[in-house]
Amino acid sequence: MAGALALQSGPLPDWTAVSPALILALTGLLLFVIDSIDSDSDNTVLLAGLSTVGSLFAFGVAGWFLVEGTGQAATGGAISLYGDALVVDGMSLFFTLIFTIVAAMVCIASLDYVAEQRHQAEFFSLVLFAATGMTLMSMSNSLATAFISLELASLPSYALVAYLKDNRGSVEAALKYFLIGALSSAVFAFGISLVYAATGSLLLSDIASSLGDADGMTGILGMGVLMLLGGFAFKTASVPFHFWAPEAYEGAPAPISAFLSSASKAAGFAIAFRVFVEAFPLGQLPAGVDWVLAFQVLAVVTMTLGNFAAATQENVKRMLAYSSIGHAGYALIGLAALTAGGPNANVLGASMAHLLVYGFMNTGAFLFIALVEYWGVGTTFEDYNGLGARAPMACVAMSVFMFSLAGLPPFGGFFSKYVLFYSAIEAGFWWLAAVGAVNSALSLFYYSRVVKAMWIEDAAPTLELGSKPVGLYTAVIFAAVGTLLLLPAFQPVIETAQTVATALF
Amino acid sequence: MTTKPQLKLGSHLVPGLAAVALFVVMAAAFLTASFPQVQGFPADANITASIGYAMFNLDFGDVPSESFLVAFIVIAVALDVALDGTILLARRESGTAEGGLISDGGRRLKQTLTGSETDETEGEN
Amino acid sequence: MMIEALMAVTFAAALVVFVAPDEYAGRLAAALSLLPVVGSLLMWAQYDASGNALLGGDIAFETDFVWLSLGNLDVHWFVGVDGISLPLLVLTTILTTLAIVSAWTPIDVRQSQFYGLMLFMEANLLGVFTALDFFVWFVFWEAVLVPMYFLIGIWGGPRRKYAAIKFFVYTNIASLVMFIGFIALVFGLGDSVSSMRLPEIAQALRADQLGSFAGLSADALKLVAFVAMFLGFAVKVPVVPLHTWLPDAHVEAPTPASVMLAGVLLKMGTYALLRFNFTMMPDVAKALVVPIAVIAVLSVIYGAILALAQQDLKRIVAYSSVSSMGYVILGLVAYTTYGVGGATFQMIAHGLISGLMFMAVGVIYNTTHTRMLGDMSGIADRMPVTSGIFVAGAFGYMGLPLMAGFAGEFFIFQGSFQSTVHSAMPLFTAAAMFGIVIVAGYLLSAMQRTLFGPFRFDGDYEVTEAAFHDVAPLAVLLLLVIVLGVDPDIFFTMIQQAVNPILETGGGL
Amino acid sequence: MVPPEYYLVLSAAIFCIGLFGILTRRNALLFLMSVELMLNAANINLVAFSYVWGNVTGQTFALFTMALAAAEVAIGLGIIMVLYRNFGGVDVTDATTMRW
Amino acid sequence: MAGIFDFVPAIVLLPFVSFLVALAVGNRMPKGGAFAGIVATAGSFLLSLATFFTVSQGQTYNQTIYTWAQGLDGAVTLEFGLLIDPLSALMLVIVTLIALLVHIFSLGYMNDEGETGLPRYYAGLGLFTASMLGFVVADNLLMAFMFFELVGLCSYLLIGFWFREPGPPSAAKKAFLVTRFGDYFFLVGVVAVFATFGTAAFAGSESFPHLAEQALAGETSVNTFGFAAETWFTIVGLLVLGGVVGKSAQFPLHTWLPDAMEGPTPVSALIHAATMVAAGVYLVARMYGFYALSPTALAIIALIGGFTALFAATMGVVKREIKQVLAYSTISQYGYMMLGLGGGGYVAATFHLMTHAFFKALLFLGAGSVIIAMHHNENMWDMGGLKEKMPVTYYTFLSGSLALAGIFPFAGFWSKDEVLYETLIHGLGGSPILLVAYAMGLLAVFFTGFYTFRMVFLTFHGKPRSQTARDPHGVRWNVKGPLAVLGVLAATTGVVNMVPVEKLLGIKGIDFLHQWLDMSLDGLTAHHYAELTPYSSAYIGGEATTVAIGAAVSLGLAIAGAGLAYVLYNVPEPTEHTDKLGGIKTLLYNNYYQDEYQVWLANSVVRPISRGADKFDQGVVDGVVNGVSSVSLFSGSRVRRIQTGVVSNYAALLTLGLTVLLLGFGLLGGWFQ
Repeated sequence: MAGALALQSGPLPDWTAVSPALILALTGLLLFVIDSIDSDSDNTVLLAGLSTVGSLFAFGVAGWFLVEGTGQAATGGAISLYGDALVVDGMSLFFTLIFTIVAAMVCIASLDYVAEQRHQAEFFSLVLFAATGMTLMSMSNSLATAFISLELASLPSYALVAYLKDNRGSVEAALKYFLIGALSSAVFAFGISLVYAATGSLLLSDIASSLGDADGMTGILGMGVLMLLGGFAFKTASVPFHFWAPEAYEGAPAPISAFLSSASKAAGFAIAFRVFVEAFPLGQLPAGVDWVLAFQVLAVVTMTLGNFAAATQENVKRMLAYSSIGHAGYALIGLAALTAGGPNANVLGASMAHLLVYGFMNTGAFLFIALVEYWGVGTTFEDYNGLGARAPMACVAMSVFMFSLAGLPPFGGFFSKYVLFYSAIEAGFWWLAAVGAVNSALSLFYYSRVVKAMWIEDAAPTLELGSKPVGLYTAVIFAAVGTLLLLPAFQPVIETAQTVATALF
Repeated sequence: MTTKPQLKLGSHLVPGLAAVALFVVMAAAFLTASFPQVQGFPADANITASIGYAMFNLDFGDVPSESFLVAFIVIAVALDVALDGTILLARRESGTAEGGLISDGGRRLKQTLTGSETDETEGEN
Repeated sequence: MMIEALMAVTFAAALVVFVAPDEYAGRLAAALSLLPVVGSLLMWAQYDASGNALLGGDIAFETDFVWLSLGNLDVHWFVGVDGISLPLLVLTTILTTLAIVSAWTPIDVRQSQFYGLMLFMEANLLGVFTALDFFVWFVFWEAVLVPMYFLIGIWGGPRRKYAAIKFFVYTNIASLVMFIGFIALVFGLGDSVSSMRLPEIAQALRADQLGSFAGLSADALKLVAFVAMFLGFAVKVPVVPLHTWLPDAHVEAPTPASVMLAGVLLKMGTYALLRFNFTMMPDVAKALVVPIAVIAVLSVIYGAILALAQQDLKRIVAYSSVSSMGYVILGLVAYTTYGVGGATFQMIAHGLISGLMFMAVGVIYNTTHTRMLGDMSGIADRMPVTSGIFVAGAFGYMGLPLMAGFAGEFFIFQGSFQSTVHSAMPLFTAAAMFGIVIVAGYLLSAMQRTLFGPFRFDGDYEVTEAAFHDVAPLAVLLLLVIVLGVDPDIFFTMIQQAVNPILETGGGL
Repeated sequence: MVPPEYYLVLSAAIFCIGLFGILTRRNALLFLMSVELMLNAANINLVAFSYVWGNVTGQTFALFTMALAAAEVAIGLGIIMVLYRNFGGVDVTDATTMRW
Repeated sequence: MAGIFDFVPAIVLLPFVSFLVALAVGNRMPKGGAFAGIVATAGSFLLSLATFFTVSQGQTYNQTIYTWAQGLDGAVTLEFGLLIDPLSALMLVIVTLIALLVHIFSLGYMNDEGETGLPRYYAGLGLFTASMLGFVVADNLLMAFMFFELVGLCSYLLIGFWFREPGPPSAAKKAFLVTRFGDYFFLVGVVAVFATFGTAAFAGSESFPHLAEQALAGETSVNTFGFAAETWFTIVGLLVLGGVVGKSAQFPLHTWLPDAMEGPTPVSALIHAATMVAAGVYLVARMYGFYALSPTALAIIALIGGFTALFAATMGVVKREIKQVLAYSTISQYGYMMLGLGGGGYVAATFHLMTHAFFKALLFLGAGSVIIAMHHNENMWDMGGLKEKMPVTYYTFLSGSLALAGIFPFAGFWSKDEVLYETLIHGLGGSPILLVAYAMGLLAVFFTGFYTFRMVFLTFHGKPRSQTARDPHGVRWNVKGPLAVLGVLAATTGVVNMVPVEKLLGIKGIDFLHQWLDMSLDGLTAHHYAELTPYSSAYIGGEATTVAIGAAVSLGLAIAGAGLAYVLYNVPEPTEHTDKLGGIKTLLYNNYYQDEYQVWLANSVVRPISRGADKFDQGVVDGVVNGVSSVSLFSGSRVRRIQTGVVSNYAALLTLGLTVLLLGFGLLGGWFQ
């Protein structure tokens, strides 16, 4: 206890390292309070502004920490807190950046989206609590914390998906999301119990150190590991735990889809990275617990299924949902291409960098959908016909997202995907990269359909757009600029990602 | 012909076979495992107290445990959130619109958002 | 910094035109596009380097600094030109300006977007031909596709959407295959290269520093990479049987886009083949000479036979492009000064001539709104100047001496006939040369049916001579074709200087 | 103490019974209950192996699992309620407007 | 003597300038640019004459004047140069003279007839003349090829001059296409020459004929692509010959020439009689040193020549249009030249080339005059009795006809006789193939005499058979002038090479052409060629006897043919006697169905192949492409069916997936042991 509260070398006490999470949680509570005082508050600007500011503040603090070297090798390594239950290191800060910036974009975009809805304060507070949960996930250093923070991230998400209570799509989405989520969390919990059974510990480091004693219980351990993997697969929407994703993303309010498909997915990866790398380090594993192979299988199946299913969708939002599954497959390469003694930090860092870029481009894409929903245009490709002529700015942004998601060069998505495949090849898994590349090629087809619809097809004569909502526009343009800037500015991103990943090994 | 009690089987049970299969796999793994020496608890240990101490990251318990302080706080928040979310969902609005609305790409939302004042109130009815 | 300035000016011009009002966009774009023309001509005038940029020769207008470090491989911003890329640069700038002028008449909606995209494409094309770092090159290479996709998709013909997406996906998949092949090579080189700079990679490959990778021995890796890259580039060229996107794209594309597509974009494929496959891995190329030569001959003959069957003027020219680019492949695989140099020269020549032909077809189409052979005849009666230039261009396409096409083709024939890479090269050459007969067959038939004979036109449009600004680009192109045909040394000397180091044998015949 | 594998098999059985329920029943509430069953299967392991390993980590965590189960049920009930309002029932297979 | 040879380029450039002038400002010039052309060709003619006289002083000129493509690092350099030797000097004079006359004649034929598009016409003539002259002075094979092709272009433009009618464009296309087919082989030959010798120069110690000679003698080695040197040289020679066969309208690529009569008649005179078609023969003469090395090539040339001579002459017998007769006679006469070249009669062939240029130009222009008179009706059966109405035309035409038929002492007699004579003696000297060719050539003489005079009698004699023939349109000085000049030449040019007279009467030194052609550069002289050819001579009872017999036989046959024509057609009301030939006439009239089979090849073989290829391309090649995308999309649409929308199914699949995963890894990891 005393140690936990002692000052680190810096001027701030150790516990301040979790301040991004604290800021998010406090903002959420503040909104809670506002809700309690005025339960029907519809001062959207205040609510959205507050939550955006809170997210950005957390983003700023996390960024500052990252730059200053908090929890990184430069200032004495990872900061463990509260009996090692939490750990703040470069990776958690890096992921916090993703969660908070996505949260900020979602909040500012929701300014317009929920403007006429009830219970706005709850909406925003739930978003912030979910973000808090994600941040904690990235900091979890024990399976207990991991499980609980995962639930903290999930529970508000279920409610948020169902936010449009009298919209059948929203409700159906929430139902499926929740049911699969509950099932997955049960599997996850069972996995934890099995790991505990095999190692007698929930702390990641302790699990790692007692792996050697688990000789006779390889089966139990392996089963536990695979079930943990199942829990994470649910969060990252990876096969076979992905079934909720298409419906949840399609049915949910678009900003929430953006939030779930970008931030929540990244959170799943954050916790997966840490748990597998820390608790089940390669080289110390007993034979028969080959989780890398499992991730390879999952990565290949996930990206293939996601891309193939996306290719034939008629509904843009659903297409994006499947593409999101496909991207989960790419990101899984970060775990699938690990080897004992290989260039693991590069692989993992590449995956992290991809998730960051993905955070921008995918959030942007879903927020564009939100914009279109706001206009009431419809959701199919045909409905998008001729949008480019009516809303050129937003459509340019959307084109940027699409091409970037497809991995075309002038955008951030190209670099991140390239570096990801590159590092996979570097690690010797050229075939993973090849599968990824083939899928990328296929993905170009359906992404370009959106672009085609917007720019090339002629608009229906009745197509009319309403006003240009400030919040949504701000968020979309911001995401587009981010996607673009991540091309020239990719160097610091990948450098940071790979440096912080190094600390894990 | 004698009548026997019959198990009502139907196609709806088929998916359950997956669960059965899973059980077989699990049992096969569990039954072939070998286990370490059971350590057990000291006879005089106060388990409940130990659990309590563990929750607050206090090192006073008879039986060692990992710290659950963070988990404790986080679960508090989580319960809060669950409550909040449930209330959000369960609260019956003053008369929900008749019939459900299909996911329509926001057409309805548009009406809600861009409609006039009267439309707006009606939309909530 | 000349190249950066050139690209920056072009990008800036694109942006300016994007926001210009539609009614001035065409004029403005043409005026602004003169800047890169002047710039590239200035570069040509000042050019005093020699040798191949990839093989240790001088690099003119060079810039090189680290952009990104990835693992052990740095990405450099590395641009420069040599005797191979400079002519293509000049071709690009000139053709873009002319294509923009030729767009004044047919493009009547969303002009500012159209011209903006044209300039944006030009900027990226400049990047393709100047980039000497693989990564930078690839970025530009892919970026070229995007504006072309829109140009076809928005301003194209009735089936433009199908054509655009086919073009886009087909060529992108090809890029991907090529990309994988190249990256595999880079990995195979391992520590012997420290960056993605093409000269470094080319020299390491030629110095036999390739190691094994992904379970493939160095030789096998080289072969696989060569084939992958060849296929990738072959789609762009295109060679039979990977050509089917081209007729669709051409037929649907608006005239100026066709001009750029045939004139410059196809050359990206052969340029890349030369730069990558044939410069970096001459041993594999020579080992694969028979299949490559067969493909080349097949492209020439098969493409020409297909052109013979077409009823649409633009399709005829499109297929004849397939045919003409087959010569280039044949020249490349010959590994003689005249073969490879001629192939490079032919890129320029065909760029100009096919541009001319597409423009001429476009001018007729602007007036008649049809391109079908059966829909008209005796157009020369009403459009004498256009028809005259059309005839001249067609003869240029047929390889009439003292026009650029003959120079390119003859160089290639000569180079490949005496090539020693395989004893059957003379036979392949002779077979490919038969293309000059078929090309005459379909172009003459097409002209006979459309331009000559009694005037007949069933459409509702009045057929009159085209406006001056429609004909002017044709005339300029024709002039360039003749100038290059009379004095090929304008480019051929610098091309040879750049090409000879590739040949290892020190030139030879 | 009974051998640990007995607990394991028991928990596996409960887990699979819960799963069986999920797979075969269409009522959302039964679905929820089945999930509870599965979570409790985990708790059996945790408590049992807490004793095996001689620490209370498992036992403590089991408490948290229960709490979380409660939170999950709370949210779940909320969702089932809106499901009922929108689809007029609690059959999970009714809500199939989105697919493929 | 920095003098005249420096002006040789001007011979070529002057007509080229006239092309540019006519094209650019022809519309604003009187007579549509005709004067520019006349002035230019006159200038060229004068310069050619000056050159001719300079050459006659024993000077020759072989100089590179322009580097077209500079080869670096040992690569061959491609250049343009001038080779002025007696052969080319002679040819320059012929071409410029005829070009000049045709320009003048055109004033009457085109301007006076009120044609439109005259600037285009004169531009075409100018470019044509320039191209032909460039070809003539070329010092290497590549340059020759390039101008050869330009000549082809001009023939296309000029034949298709009346593009508003359906016929001329089609004929123009055919002309270009058929000659292109020949040129394909020529181009392969050019490339092969470069690849073999590293040079394509005609003259000098580094020229390819010289190198070939040395290679055969074993004095140097060249790349013969794995063949024996002689075989390879034969192959190369035959490849180049492809171009010759095409341009000189030899069997089987002769079909374009009769069609080409669709062009204006002066163009026919210029292109098809005197110059362009002569290009092929000239080319063989130009590189005769190379052909002479290959007996096979020579034999093939002779056979082609002899066969074409006979073959075309038979077709000329039945034609109705005056220009058609002339067209077939042209083909036939070029057959003689080929026969001469193949038979070792280099001088004889050149001689015939020259005389034919004059008399055939004369005949075409005469026919043009008739056509003007007949208001552009070309059918001889509508003519008759024009002798009285247009005496100048008649007598000059008669002069040309006598020359064509080879009647003593007109020019054609001398040259044709020498061709046949050379072939005969070389055939007797141990080359039986030549005797076959000779026999065909000899037989053709009879047909020539017949069709020539059939034409003359039908056109000019008898009674007018139509209204226009009774009241023909008059022609002016610009038509008569050229006719007169050519009429004189056709009658008299034989004197330049009266070998039979020399042989029979023993007068030495009147074989001027032999002497002239011997004045050339080393290795290009007639003597040298004679040494190179594989032939030896044998005689029937002595040289003089052979000369006499040969001359007598051919003259006799010619007169017999002419006589038959006289009997049959020199009547007031001639009837078509060739109808008695029945099926043979049909065959002849349809040109032995040569056109048909070529059209059949184009329409029934090539077209269906191309259509089939197109179907294949659309269906199979593109089908595969589209198929791949369809299959991908189809599998995509299948894959997404997993997502049934029913959450229970999801749970089941999830469980199944997990179970499979566990089972698989359990088996792999040995959990169950």
